[in-house]
Amino acid sequence: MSLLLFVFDSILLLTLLGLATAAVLSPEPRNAVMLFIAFGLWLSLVWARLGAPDVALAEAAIGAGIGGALMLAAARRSARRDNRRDNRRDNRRDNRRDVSCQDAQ
Amino acid sequence: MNMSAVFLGLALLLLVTMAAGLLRIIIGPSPADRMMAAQLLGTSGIGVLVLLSSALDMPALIDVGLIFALLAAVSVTAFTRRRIDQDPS
Amino acid sequence: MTAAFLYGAAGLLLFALGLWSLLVHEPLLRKLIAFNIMGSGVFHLFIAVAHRSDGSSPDPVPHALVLTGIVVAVSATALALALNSRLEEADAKASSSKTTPSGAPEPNTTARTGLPKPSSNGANRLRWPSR
Amino acid sequence: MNRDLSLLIGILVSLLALLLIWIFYTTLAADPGPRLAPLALEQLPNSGVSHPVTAVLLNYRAYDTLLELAVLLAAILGIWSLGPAPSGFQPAGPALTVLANWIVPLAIITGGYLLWVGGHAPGGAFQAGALLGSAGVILRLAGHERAGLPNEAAQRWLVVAGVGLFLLVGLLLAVFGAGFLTYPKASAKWLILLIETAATIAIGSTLAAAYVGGRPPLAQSTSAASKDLGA
Repeated sequence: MSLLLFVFDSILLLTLLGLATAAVLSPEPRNAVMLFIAFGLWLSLVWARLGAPDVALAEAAIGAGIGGALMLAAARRSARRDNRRDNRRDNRRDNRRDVSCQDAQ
Repeated sequence: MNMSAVFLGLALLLLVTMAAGLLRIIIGPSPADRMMAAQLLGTSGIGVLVLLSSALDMPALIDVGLIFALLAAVSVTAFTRRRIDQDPS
Repeated sequence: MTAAFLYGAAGLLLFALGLWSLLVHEPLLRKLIAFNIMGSGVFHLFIAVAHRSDGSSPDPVPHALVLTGIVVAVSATALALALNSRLEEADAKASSSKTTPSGAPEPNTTARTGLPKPSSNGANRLRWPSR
Repeated sequence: MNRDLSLLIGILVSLLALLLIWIFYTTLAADPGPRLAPLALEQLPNSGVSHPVTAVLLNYRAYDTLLELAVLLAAILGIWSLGPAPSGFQPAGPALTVLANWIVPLAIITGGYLLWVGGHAPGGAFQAGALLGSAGVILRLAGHERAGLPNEAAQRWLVVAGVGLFLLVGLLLAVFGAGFLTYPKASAKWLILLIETAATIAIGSTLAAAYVGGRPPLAQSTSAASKDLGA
């Protein structure tokens, strides 16, 4: 039983730390937020394992509900803005290239 | 061999499969892949919670699973919805 | 003892990871995720200290503190995201008045002068890198 | 941020983590001092509830919970002061409408269950409030512009309900009873339930309003008129 619990603990904690690292290192906003939502799920498993069902309930209600939705909205906004900005920058670069071509001619 | 050890072993098995599903969230090429993987993990998470509630003798963990089941749709809805002034893309 | 140490040490590692990301990464959303992970590390430590491996019921005081902490953290996150979206709006307004219609050869020098400098400066720092 | 600097910060932070883990290890290995847990469990029969975490939250450390509700109020006031809410979502299709019609009542019932069960088992105002807030999120995602909340004036009352009732009970007890938030033993259960109900409503509406992300949008018919007035 105690060995089983130890294996359970170590797998839970290793994946938790791996998830947190991936969430922190992910440069794309939406991916980072989805990793963060999964991190919240893992966290409530940890609270359940440590005998804190109150905290697990709160984490489940907040992590799966309102927290994830808030962050997803923000991530989508920033992804859209990045797209717009990239388009704009591409346009600008094209213009500049046109100008330099004209200069060369 | 008592029952709670069996339940704990089953929870461990589910946790290992969840860890495998985690790979899809981390490498999954498109955001939709990641979202689906997160939903799948939520479902297995409910299983782990129910098994843990028997193994550790904490009936309240079933309530946690209930809340997960209830709110599973929220994040996937938030993922797909568009605002009024926003073109569907 | 072992379980409490394992989970507490993992909480401290989470705290350090969040702190590092908070200091290193510039976009506000990433900073917020890092901040939340940092907070989770602290909660981890609290719950691990409350845990008893001998099967007796855990200490309720840290549980109550973590419970309030979780709700406060999500409300602070909501406030920060609302502030961020206002900043982005102001930024978008500024940059839309800054960019000249496509085809103008030098958009940078022509229109920037009329703009209040600090706002565009501050807004730039909150952008997500496009890479 | 350049690479060397972030590496340097990484090294410093990992040194900090090692130091903290070492301190944690020595603290755990040392003889544990007196804890609050035995005291909390011993006083449980006098607290009016039989679940220790709820007793800590609403009886022993009621100040914490009161101030925590005040923090939530401050956060929503900050969000509202930033201006009107962004536009709502497109009207829901049939599948999402049915989903919302099922999930929202279920979430409200589950919230009521968690609130009631909090007296003797895990659950309570925070969990129930978070669940109600999530129900508001679903409503907003399904196209309801104000996330199921009433108009602005009523929302202000809902948001201050938790702190207001808490303070009112505390002050009444200070004047007529044993002291600020010191419940008499006979009525402790009902006073705690009353405060928890108000706190649940306040937390739920605050979280839903925080998801809306700005001052509540006016009802459709009046918004055009008020825009005219503003102009």
